[in-house]
Amino acid sequence: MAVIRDLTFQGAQMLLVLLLAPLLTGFVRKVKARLLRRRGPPLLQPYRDLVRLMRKDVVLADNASWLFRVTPYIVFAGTWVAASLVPTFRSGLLFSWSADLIALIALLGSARFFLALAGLDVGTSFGGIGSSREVMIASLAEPAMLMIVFTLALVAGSTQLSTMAAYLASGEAGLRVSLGLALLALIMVAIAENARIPIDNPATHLELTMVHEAMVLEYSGRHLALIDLSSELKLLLYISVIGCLFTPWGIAAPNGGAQAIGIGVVTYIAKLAIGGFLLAMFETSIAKMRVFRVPAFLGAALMLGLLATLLLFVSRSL
Amino acid sequence: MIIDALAGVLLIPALAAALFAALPGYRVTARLNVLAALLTFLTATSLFFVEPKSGPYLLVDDLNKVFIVLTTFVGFTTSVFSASYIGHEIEIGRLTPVFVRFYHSMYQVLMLAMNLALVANNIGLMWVAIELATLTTVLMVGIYRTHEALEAAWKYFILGSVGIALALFGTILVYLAARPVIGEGLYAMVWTVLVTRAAQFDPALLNVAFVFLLLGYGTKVGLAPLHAWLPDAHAEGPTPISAVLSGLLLNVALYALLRFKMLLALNPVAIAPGPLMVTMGLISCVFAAFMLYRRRDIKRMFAYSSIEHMGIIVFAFGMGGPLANFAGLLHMTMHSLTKSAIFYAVGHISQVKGTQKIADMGGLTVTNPVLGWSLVLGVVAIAGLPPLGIFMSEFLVVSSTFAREPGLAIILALGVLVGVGGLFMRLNTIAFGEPRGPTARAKASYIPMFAHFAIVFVAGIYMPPALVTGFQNVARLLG
Amino acid sequence: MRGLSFDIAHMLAGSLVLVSFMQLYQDRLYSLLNIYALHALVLAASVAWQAFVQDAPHLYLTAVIALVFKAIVIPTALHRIIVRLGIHREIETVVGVGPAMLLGMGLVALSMVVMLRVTAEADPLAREDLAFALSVVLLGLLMMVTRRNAVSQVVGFMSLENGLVLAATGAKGMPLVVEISVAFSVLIAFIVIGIFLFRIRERFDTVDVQALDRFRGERR
Amino acid sequence: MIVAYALYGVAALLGLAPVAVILAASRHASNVIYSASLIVTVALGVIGLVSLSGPALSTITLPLGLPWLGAHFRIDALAAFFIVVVNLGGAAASLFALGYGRHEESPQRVLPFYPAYLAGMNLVVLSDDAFSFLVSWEFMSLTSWALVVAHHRERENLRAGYVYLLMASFGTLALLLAFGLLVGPNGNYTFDAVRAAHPSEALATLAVILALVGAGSKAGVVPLHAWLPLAHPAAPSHVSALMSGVMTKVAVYGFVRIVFDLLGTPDWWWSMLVLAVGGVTAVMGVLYALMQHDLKRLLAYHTVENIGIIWIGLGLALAFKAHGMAVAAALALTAGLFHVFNHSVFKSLLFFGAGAVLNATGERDMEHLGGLIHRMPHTAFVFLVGCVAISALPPLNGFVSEWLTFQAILLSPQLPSWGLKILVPAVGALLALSAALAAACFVKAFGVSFLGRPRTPAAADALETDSISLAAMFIFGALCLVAGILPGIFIDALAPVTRALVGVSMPQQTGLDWLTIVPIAESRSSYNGLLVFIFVTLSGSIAAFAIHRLASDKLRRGPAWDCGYPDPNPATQYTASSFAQPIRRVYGTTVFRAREVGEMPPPGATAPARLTVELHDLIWDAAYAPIAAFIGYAADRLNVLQFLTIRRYLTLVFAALVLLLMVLAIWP
Repeated sequence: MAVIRDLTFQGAQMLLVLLLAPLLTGFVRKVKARLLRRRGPPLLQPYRDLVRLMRKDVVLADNASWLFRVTPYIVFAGTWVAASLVPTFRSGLLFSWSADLIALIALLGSARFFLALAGLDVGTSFGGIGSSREVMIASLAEPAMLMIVFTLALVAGSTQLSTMAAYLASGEAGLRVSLGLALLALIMVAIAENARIPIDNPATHLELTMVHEAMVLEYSGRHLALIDLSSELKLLLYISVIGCLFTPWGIAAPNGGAQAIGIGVVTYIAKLAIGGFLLAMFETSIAKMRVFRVPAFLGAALMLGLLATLLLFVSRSL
Repeated sequence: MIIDALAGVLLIPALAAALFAALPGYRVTARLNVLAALLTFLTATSLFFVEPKSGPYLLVDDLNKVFIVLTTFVGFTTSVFSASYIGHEIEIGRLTPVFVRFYHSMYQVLMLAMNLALVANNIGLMWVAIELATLTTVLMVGIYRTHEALEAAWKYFILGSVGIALALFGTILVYLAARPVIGEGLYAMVWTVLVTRAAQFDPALLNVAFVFLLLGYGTKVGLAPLHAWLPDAHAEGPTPISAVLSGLLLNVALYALLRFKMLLALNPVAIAPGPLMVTMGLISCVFAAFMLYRRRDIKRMFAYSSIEHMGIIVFAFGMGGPLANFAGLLHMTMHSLTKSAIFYAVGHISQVKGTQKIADMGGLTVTNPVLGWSLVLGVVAIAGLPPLGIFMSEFLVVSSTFAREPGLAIILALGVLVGVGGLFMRLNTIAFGEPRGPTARAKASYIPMFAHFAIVFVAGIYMPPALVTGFQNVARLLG
Repeated sequence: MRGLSFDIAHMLAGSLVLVSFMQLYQDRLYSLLNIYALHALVLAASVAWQAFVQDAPHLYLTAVIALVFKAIVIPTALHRIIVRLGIHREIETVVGVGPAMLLGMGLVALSMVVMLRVTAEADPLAREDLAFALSVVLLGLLMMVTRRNAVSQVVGFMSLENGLVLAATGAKGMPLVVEISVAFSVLIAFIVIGIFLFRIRERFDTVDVQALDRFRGERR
Repeated sequence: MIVAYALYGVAALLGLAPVAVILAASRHASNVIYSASLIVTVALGVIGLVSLSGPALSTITLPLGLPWLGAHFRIDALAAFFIVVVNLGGAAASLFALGYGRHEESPQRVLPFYPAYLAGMNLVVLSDDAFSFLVSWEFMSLTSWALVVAHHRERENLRAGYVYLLMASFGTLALLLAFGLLVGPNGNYTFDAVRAAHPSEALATLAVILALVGAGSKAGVVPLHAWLPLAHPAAPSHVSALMSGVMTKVAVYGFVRIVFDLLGTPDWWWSMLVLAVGGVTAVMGVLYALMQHDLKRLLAYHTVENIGIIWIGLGLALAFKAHGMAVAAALALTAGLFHVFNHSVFKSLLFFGAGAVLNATGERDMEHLGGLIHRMPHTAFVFLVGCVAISALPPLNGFVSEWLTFQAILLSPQLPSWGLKILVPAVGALLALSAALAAACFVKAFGVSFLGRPRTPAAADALETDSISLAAMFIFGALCLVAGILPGIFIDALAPVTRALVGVSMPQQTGLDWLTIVPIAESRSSYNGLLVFIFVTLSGSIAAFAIHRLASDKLRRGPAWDCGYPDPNPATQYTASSFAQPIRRVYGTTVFRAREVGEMPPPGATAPARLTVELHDLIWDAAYAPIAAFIGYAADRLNVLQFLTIRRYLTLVFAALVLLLMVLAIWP
């Protein structure tokens, strides 16, 4: 019985993230437009785009291989699974223990791995630019992310998201310098990973500075839809990770009743909204940076993460 | 009867020498040469079975038994090799039958001299024998009568005679040291007597004597900086002689050195001979290792490697102690076998290629697989890589020294490493790469070479207990 | 008698060292050979005196060998050779005569120091003789080192051998085998050298060792 | 006596060598030899498995080797595990070679040494006294050297062999000195005697350093790695697989044997050394790899990286063991050893793939490849599996062992000593960095050589490799997946080893529900490769099904879009070096002093525009070049002594005499 219940919650979570992701993106776009004094696209525009793309035929480059066609599904599946393992409105999901935070990051890593390969598959110069820059960014972002994980894991004594969230919510952790550093670093990494300004511009084409878009340039139709959907999922994922780790309030306990669940959902959506709003603010208030200043940016994140970990290692011993 | 065996070891070569001087026709002589060497070898092995009894002139004990058997064995295999080698030399007209007659007779004289030096119980007699051996080899080195050969022989002769003189002076000093204790006359020069009374000898005289003996016989051993004759003599003489020089004559001189070392070690007041030998051994090893890098002549290269190994051996004996002495003996045996085998290979190679210049030979494993791979095997063995015999001895030398004198062990080991580098640098050119030079098949008898390699290989994996106990006795004897 | 015999032996040995110095002093091959003859002569005298002192008749034989071979046969033969090779006047030394002399002094001092450490109860006769013999040996070696010319090097070598004979005869009651071997060695040495000189004569126009050294086995 | 059977197997392998020499002429030689060694290695592997599971520790003494000592052999848990690793790799290589070996142009230079090489590696693991250990160790190096110079007509192969042999001898020398220290002058070289010896702290420390140098030089630890990227690619590919996948593991075995087993309780700062070396090795290895465009050399450099990861695991285990934290030590050691196994699997697999490509195209240079996924689909697929595995991405096996290592790192705050407190997080960062860079590197490796458009005719008409080679590759590919989704089995198999070395082992894994692995406690961390795998495949296929059903499944082919600038010339694709350019600019400028010199001719000039990239191998320049220069200098100086005149030689003698006499004169 309990298993059925957990399964339903797990399924609900998966559906929830899937449904919320485009909305979040639409929301961010809308806010950005408003901040620029434009009316901007309607909130539901991303859904429409997805549906439209789904219906279109796929135009495949002549020498695209099977890998090119499989990749969108792999990327989507990886991101989706990752997103559905993050405690959003209710902790202690059925399968949350099957992959801890490190594994989540690694899952996103595999998604990126295949995407980068797909960028090289057709053998165009833009694809090459895209994937080579993508892996360069990732080679800095992933260690930074792992350092952040170390920090949190050392505080919470676990790499399980649920446990971490619970611990941080309990307030035993208290306010720590390293947590602040970790948050900062995490935000920087999130911006980089989601190809937002100032690292990359999601709304651009035909620029030699583009990274993510260049990689997926050859995709069309349903493939493109999946790619877009998974990047939206990724954005959602990062915001909810930040939410559940640094604002761990309102998440329903595993044994919480319907009311707790309701609170959980509401607070979760609120967190997303705030996160999206802040992101939009940030993006509108800053300019895109040159590709080769990105390493400095991410290096800073890595250093912050390492610093946070070191502080913990030292303070733990006192 | 022991006297018979001893006499046989000396008489067979003597008679053979006389006979060969008389006989024309090199083919018969070559066969007889092999026969004589074989007989000598058999006689020598019989020494193991009949309990020896030493007279005032001749002596057989555990120490020189090992040396005699080794000498006669390598002498035998070399005679087999030399038969085919000389045949080729006559075909290409490098040697005339007259010289070959001379050569064979000299070969036996050399055997005689070395055996005599080994069985001599009288330091004077031993000196005479070693000197005889030197003069014979001088003549044989010069036998090709080319400019280089003459120069080598001349160099060898001058340096050798100086060495002889120094050794004689040392011998006289030993006698002078012994005389007050033992009394005038013959017995003041007899080993068996000397060792019993060495403790009372005058230390100062012994010291001076040892210095002269070390330099005198050290010249024959080829220790740096007295080595100068060795590379050229090896390079310019006929290859069988190179094999005998490296495989045997050096050992004989070393044997003399060891005897005197024992003598000095018995005297508490005299300087310890060990440090001197260790120093010269290290110098020779390291120096020769560096010299390997710039060699262009294949025989000269292996001559330098002989210097290196003599350095290691002298080092081991200088360190002393049962383990190091055992290692030294083992190393000496293995080096004799390996190095002579290498020289057999090199002889055939230089005959095939018609040159000794390393630059003019290449890709040997392609053109002459047997010779090429034998050379590779030989170099692997001489470089001290397992599973061949020299690895075991070097292992023992280094590890036993490292426990006592870490610094020295490290220097020695690095020297060996440098030597490995030099050897393989050349081996790459000779054995591998694109073939260069003539690619005729070699008309050669590989048996002696393979026999040596087989022994070295087996010894690296399994040593018969009898041999081990024998070596251990000798090691204990050397103290 | 004892003292006198000692003094005479001492004097002879000392004069041998002196003659070695004279050899070092020579700068002409011809006169060098003469001095070498003198060297051998003195040696013969000292050996004879030793024979008389030790009343060991076999030493007279050695004295005769020294006299005949070293003082007469060899010098004359070498004269012939150098005349035939036409090199009887030139002789190039590496270091000048003066430095050579100084080096010689140092060597003699060294040999004294080394030998006088020998405890005196080994009889003084042998001890003094040894000191002188050692100096003669060293001086002979010095001569071989400081002369470029093959003949003079041979001469140096032979005076070295003379030192050995001096030592051997000084060693009281040393078995005959040694003297014979010494003479024997000199004989062999001379023969072989002769052979070499002839071969060299065939091949080159000079017996200068440097001419031999032109061929290094390995071309640079 | 199970060890006796193992020795029979080794003897059989050794016996194959002369057979190969005899058969050299015949056509069937390679089939005979490789199938025979396949059988024997499989048998040996089974022996290893049996003794790993069953009661281990069986010993035997043969009257060989040092006469008064004899040759001691023994199988314990550690040896058994490594025998499994060695012979698994050996069997796969033999199977692969059954197909691959047909194309060998000079089999008589490979066949005799191949089985001997396998025998040597087995002997190292089996031997139980210092002498047999060193003999087998050097024998292994020697045979592999012969295999490296098998294609001796290319000069660089000879050079590779030369450097390799020297470094190998150097390593053996270091080990010899280490044993000399531990054994002492009495000359009892059995491992039991060494265990009993309990050397003083200073001695033990020196021995550890020597062991680190000796075993490390064979394993390819920076800065002793210089020979590895030269030698491994030079050999025939199945031998490269053995050298990279297996021989480096034998080196790891040597280190573990000496440091964990023979030396007893470690000193805590040994682990500092090991950890630092490991971290540097991991990052440097992958950075070197990123700069390569020779496929096999790139793989060789990745071996260096993975050795670094293994070293980190071992270092952590040492640290925990030194502080008596047995459970954590067990975790770290398991992580390291599990990575040993994993790396041997996927590295062999990748080298097989590289060999197949080399066969099909005759090219090792990635700049001349491309588009092979169309011509060699199976090879491409299984090579991709290897790439994912080595990039430490779930759900394959590479990720599991790195995940375990991370878990071990997360336990390190409990370490009391401060040095480790500072060092371990830094090492963790290096480990993370190397993992990310490895992914980047294999995107490049696979993308440039298998994807895109063929850059040369050779690549354009490559043919799929033979089925036997494919079989070998697919077996290992499957193994990567199994070890990735069911790691519990392998972790439990390692339990006896850790129990033997650090006293305890990780908790039993296979019993847990859903086959999860839980290193310490479920609240702390857990990973379930199986579920993740099922999840991803399910959701992926559901999405595909749904889309194809509900939305369109139509597909049109057309020319590439490429922002409207399609260029038919394959030269406009990204090459390996251009792919690495961003990373080169980020890291290379400091690590390799990388410089890009671009010369652009003025408009109208017919000269082509050039971009030249220059890289410096600083380690080589700093450590190896000076030594070579010194030796050359000394050789030149001393060589003068060959050309002196006789008189000068006499002067030498004279000087020596005078010197010694002076010594006497001043002697007290």
